[in-house]
Amino acid sequence: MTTLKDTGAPPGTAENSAPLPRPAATPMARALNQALRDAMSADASVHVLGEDVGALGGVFRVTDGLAAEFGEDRCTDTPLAEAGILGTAVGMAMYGLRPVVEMQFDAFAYPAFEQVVSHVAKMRNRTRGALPLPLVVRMPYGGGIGGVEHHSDSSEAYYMATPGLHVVTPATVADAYGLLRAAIASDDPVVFLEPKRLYWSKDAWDPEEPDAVPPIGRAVVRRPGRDATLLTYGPSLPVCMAAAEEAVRADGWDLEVVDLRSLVPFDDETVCASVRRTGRAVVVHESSGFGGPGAEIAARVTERCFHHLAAPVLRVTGFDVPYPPPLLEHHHLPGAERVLDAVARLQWEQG
Amino acid sequence: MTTLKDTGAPPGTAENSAPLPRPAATPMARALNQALRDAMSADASVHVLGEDVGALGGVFRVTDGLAAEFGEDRCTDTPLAEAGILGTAVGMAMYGLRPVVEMQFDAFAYPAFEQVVSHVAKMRNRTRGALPLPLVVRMPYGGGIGGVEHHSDSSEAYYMATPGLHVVTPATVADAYGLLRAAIASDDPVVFLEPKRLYWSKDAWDPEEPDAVPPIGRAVVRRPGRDATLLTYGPSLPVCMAAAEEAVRADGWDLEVVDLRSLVPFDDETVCASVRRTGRAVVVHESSGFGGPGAEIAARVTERCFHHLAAPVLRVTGFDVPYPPPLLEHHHLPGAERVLDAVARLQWEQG
Amino acid sequence: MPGIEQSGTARDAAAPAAWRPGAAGPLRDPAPLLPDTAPVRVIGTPAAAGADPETARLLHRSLVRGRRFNEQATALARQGRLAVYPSSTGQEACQAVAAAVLRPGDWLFPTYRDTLAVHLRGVPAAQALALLRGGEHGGWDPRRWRTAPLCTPLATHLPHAVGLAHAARLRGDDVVALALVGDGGTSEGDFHEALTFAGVLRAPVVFLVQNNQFAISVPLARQNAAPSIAHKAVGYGVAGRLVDGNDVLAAHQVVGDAVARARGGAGPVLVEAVTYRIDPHTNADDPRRYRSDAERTAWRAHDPVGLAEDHLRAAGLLDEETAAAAAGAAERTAAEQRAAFPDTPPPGSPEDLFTHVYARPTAQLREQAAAARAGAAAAPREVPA
Amino acid sequence: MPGIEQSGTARDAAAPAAWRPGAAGPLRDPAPLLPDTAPVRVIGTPAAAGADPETARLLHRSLVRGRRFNEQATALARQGRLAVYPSSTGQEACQAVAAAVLRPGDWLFPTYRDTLAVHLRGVPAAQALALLRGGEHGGWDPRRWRTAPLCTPLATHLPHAVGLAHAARLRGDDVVALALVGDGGTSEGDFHEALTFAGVLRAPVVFLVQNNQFAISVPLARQNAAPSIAHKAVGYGVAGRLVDGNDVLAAHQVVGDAVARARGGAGPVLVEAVTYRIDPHTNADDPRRYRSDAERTAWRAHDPVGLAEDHLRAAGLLDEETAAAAAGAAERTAAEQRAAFPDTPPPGSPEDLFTHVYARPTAQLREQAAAARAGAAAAPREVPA
Ligand SMILES: Cc1ncc(C[n+]2csc(CCOP(=O)(O)OP(=O)(O)O)c2C)c(N)n1
Ligand SMILES: Cc1ncc(C[n+]2csc(CCOP(=O)(O)OP(=O)(O)O)c2C)c(N)n1
Ligand SMILES: [Mg+2]
Ligand SMILES: [Mg+2]
Repeated sequence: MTTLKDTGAPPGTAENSAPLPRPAATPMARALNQALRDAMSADASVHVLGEDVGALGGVFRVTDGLAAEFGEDRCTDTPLAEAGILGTAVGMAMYGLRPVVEMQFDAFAYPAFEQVVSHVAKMRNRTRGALPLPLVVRMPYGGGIGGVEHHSDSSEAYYMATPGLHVVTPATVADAYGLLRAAIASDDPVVFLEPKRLYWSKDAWDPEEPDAVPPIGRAVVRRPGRDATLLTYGPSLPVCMAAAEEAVRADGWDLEVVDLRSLVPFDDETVCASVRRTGRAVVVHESSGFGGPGAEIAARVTERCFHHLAAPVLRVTGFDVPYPPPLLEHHHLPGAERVLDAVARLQWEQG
Repeated sequence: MTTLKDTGAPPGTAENSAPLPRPAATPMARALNQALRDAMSADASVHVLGEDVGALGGVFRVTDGLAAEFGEDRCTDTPLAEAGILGTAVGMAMYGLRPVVEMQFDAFAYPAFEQVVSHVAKMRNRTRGALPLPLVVRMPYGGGIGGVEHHSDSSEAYYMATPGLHVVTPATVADAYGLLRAAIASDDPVVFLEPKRLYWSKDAWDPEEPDAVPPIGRAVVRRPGRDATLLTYGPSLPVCMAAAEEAVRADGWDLEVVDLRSLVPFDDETVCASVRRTGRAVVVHESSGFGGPGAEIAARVTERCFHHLAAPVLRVTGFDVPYPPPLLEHHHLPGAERVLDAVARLQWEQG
Repeated sequence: MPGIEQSGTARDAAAPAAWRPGAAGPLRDPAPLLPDTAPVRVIGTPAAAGADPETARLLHRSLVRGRRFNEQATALARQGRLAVYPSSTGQEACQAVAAAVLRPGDWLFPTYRDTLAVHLRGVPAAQALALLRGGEHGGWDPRRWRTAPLCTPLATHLPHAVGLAHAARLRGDDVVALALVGDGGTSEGDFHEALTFAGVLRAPVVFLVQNNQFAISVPLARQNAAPSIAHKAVGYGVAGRLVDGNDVLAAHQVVGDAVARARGGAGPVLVEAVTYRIDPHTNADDPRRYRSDAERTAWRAHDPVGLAEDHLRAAGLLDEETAAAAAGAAERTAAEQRAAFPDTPPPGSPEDLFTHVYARPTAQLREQAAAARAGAAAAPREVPA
Repeated sequence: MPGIEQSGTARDAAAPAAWRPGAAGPLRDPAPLLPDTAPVRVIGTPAAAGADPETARLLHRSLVRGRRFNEQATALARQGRLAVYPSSTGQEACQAVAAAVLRPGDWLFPTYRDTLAVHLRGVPAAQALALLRGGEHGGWDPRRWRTAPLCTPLATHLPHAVGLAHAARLRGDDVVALALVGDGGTSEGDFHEALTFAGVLRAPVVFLVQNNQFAISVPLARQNAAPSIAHKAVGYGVAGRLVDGNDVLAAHQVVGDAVARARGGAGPVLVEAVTYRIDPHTNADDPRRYRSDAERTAWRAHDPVGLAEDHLRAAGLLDEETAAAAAGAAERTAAEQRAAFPDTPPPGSPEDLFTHVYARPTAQLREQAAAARAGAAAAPREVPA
């Protein structure tokens, strides 16, 4: 709809009382929905399946309208059995379809763990390339939405530790669309982690002309800075951006913020370039710290940038506890304050 | 049987032509068996269950003879369903028993992953201590035994990343016995990882008077050294010991070898004391590197010992690939050569 | 422990006769394991005449209380005084029966939808609804109430029920476990594995499926293609029973018989209770997207509370006193709920995150708890050389 | 695509008539889904007279080849020329039938024990046994042979078969998927979920359970308590069939009918073939620990090869030429196996570890491949400032 962009009349005139022609503010869930719709339109082999993805449009409405538009064979409500869903999708992919599976919450993907580890991650390798599995497993993840037990897990560490998968997570509306399209187009299986608490966050974004985004495997500097690097992704990106603004104001620190976007493959180049430049780094994520994503990130950055570092790479993460109940989750989730506390510990006196 | 230890006659006399009274060389599998037997004798609430643990004695014979000795209610062959096995064990523990579950191979524990993550790890916390789960999940893990697909996984990273579990793995015969007894005695759930390729490795060990071993949560220095620390566990301990011997011989490096024994809880004290002393460290394990156990170990050692380090903590691990077929596994498994190559990269010129 | 011995024996005769080469013996007769061709009903049938008046009155009172409990909890969720409420409106008969058929020493294994059954079993509303308030994951001491925590991951509690029942029998205790599950939950692998174990161990466990026709938006016909969920039982050597789950007398009889059968050592039972979820899946759900008002209206006419009243009235048991007592109990329940969940929840302490992860917090958790108290990063400080 | 449309329709009529309040309609009749009370047999029964002579000859030849294949592979394992061999000796009739009933366009989903079926389907021995040799995880191009890789994690391939059959039908292709599974494997959750999906999707898939009485050491009576494994089918709205799996004519008929039924759109079938594993679980197993020689001897008398010979002899079809042709084919197979697995396996290249993990190796894997070539630590070097 280019009409929205240019009515031909000058802005502010009676003929054009609409606001300045700019993309509307679009929530992330809407962009994900558009990505599925566009992928299904573009390629008849793309099939969506999962619990409640049909008439209901998914509990987060990410598949809203797809069954109506493409029919129930293309967007299919399945029985309630996650290993069955993913295993069926594996069989569909073996036959040449491109299934996109929705897991209702990432904690409810655990019953499918064997399928993920023993088949999804290994089928291409097992068959020496003869049987690639171009499938996407979408999983809402993370907390901050007041969800009761099992509704706020962050399980990316499990998938990162499983060779053969790509693990991707958007933090912006443009990335939600662009990375999901890229995931569906990928000939490798992709675990696509959707930050639940950003589903209704909005960016200016035009569904008719979605911005091109860097491919899977690239990290992006969301805020350039000179003093230290915050390495983060998904739901913690806004936290880090806020922390960076606060850091300038309160302490005069100019923090660089890197959005990893793709945990596997990992963009060593962008990440290490930033850390070498700033000489200090903090990894921030919601997932528990011990054995979590930040462990790998801190370890590999240190391996590659050791003599550039003025201080150890620190981690600000969820604690090493089961995700707490809603009324306590604010204690658990890394906020800007905890990020800045870590930045303050980066041994500035020796810098 | 103290008779073996002291016949009263001087060694070498006719009355005592048996070899010097010393504990016989015992394979690790035998010590594990003894630990189960002794725990079952000591505590009637200890129950063993799993696939083929009865008449067969387990595919590795670790439960050999238990069904005959304690009856099929104490050592029970279950239907072939891992979530069912572990879930049943959870229910037994809820009633006050102390179940010891055998998973036939760690890769066949994946179907039980949801039970592990959503219940085993969380039940105590969920019930504010009212419903502890004193259960042990024994899992043979690791490669090097020529096993075909799915028989050589190293899945400790998944359990390490799951708060609420203890994760323990012996590397010596004495620890196999002592740590398993401790695991069964623990009021917390323990994932007990048994290094398959050490099942038939032998140490001098007396089943009648098993050595006391340090508790769960303590690491042990297996070889003191001054120049660098090798941090390892389970199947890689012998590799590191061999590397250390070779290092003295070939390069004159005196390497300290730390056997972690308990991945959760982690013994920061012992590990950091060693690394601060030597100033250099290499983590060695079979598990894939990316997102693997070594990531956490390297990250936390660096956080705590940064200014003592002359070089980044390096990792020598399995590659980031599905475990290879038997004829190729020697390429994958970290051997002494790769360990020494990493040691050589610890920036000695600057030390 | 006949079940255990049975399997012990079975090892020697490695396979039943029918499987032996050349053997002509028949299979175990499946007929006793198969459900009737229509759900068992009592109310409005000749069988109603035989119903015990006292039981009918008690069950009716539970239904009235239960309906009010659901309404009040839904209101609390709307007001934000509960984080969420998955209502069992329409399913009160199943909830009441689950509580009624158990002895104090038996165990109940509920799902997220079964707070009412938990409350009717005796657990105070403040505890029964604590998880749904959002302040904690549990709410009550499971051993004190012999009631497992609410289970959210579908069907994962079913093997727990089997294991607990098995353990109790090994100990020689007279304990039956009753596990609740939804129609959707029966598709999960854990359902299958639990039923398999129950059958082989002959554990004293009863599985009560509340078939409320939907798993969120997915109707039963999309969930499985079986003639009925109760037909699944035969595949495990378990008895399958089918009952009208809105007919509280029928449900009480069938589930009660099942519990008695399990208690008597005759093995597990799978009961399918046919019912309907009148309310949305939770207060956050929009059922207009997936079902018609007409369907809901039709089921409203087969309401468990209404049916019970029909019965009491027909039997001449619904006098004013009975009605007033039921209404009074219901209002006391609602008042208890309101009192338990005031507008402002008490502030939780960050300590709570760390205290019960392990028997004793690890050194790392003690460090993290200190950081949480200070609102600080948990990042450790390097110990100086 | 009748199945899909059926479920689409079902959404509108949200629940079958029997479930509606007040509805009196009967359930779907379970009888057609239930197996006979004894395994179907042909050889030695009047039905044998109707068997097609050519089919009987071909199946017999496959059995003789199959027996030899198992013996040779076991010998290769003993010699260390295979890493391991899970023999299907005693189960050759099931193996032969699985290969025989499929058209080239159909798909076979084998387990680790089904290399013989894979080979009889046409896959050269060198490829069929490659995984068990230990040089690779696969062996053949699954799309070329329409045969999935051998599956080791039990029952996990069953949903794959459902998904593939479903996909083929969505594409309008005439494809049936035949999935093999053991008696033990039917206890896994994935079995349940696959059957559930198959029933709801009405996918053209046949599940063939080779009930060989044991899951390693665990006898069937410890595995489940059902009257038969075939009785599980009714719980999924799937047809259950029970057949003597050592009677190659009976198995051919029952499995062939099942495939025809699935192909015709009448829905999935679960066939239980009753058989016996004569050899140890694998060459590394010690069956004396869990079963008696007497039992094995009894089953030896009901051997599939022997039974087929009985039939051919009785039907006057076992002339010298037939016997010689079968023996000759068997020896050619064994020779192919020996040639495929010489004493010294070709050295594998470390490259092999990295090439097929992803469509294109990541930067990290390229780095690691280089390290592996050099026998070096994969530890990265820091790029100087
Ligand atoms: C393993 C798992 N998968 C998915 C969910 C999400 N979920 C919660 S309730 C529900 C529907 C359950 O339906 P049913 O079993 O019929 O019970 P009902 O809600 O109707 O009482 C789903 C899909 C879950 N809780 N657990
Ligand atoms: C998920 C899983 N658990 C355990 C195993 C280990 N295991 C391999 S074969 C086997 C027995 C299988 O028995 P059955 O299904 O009857 O097949 P059979 O070997 O008799 O052909 C077991 C337990 C496995 N391969 N996969
Ligand atoms: Mg339901
Ligand atoms: Mg078997």
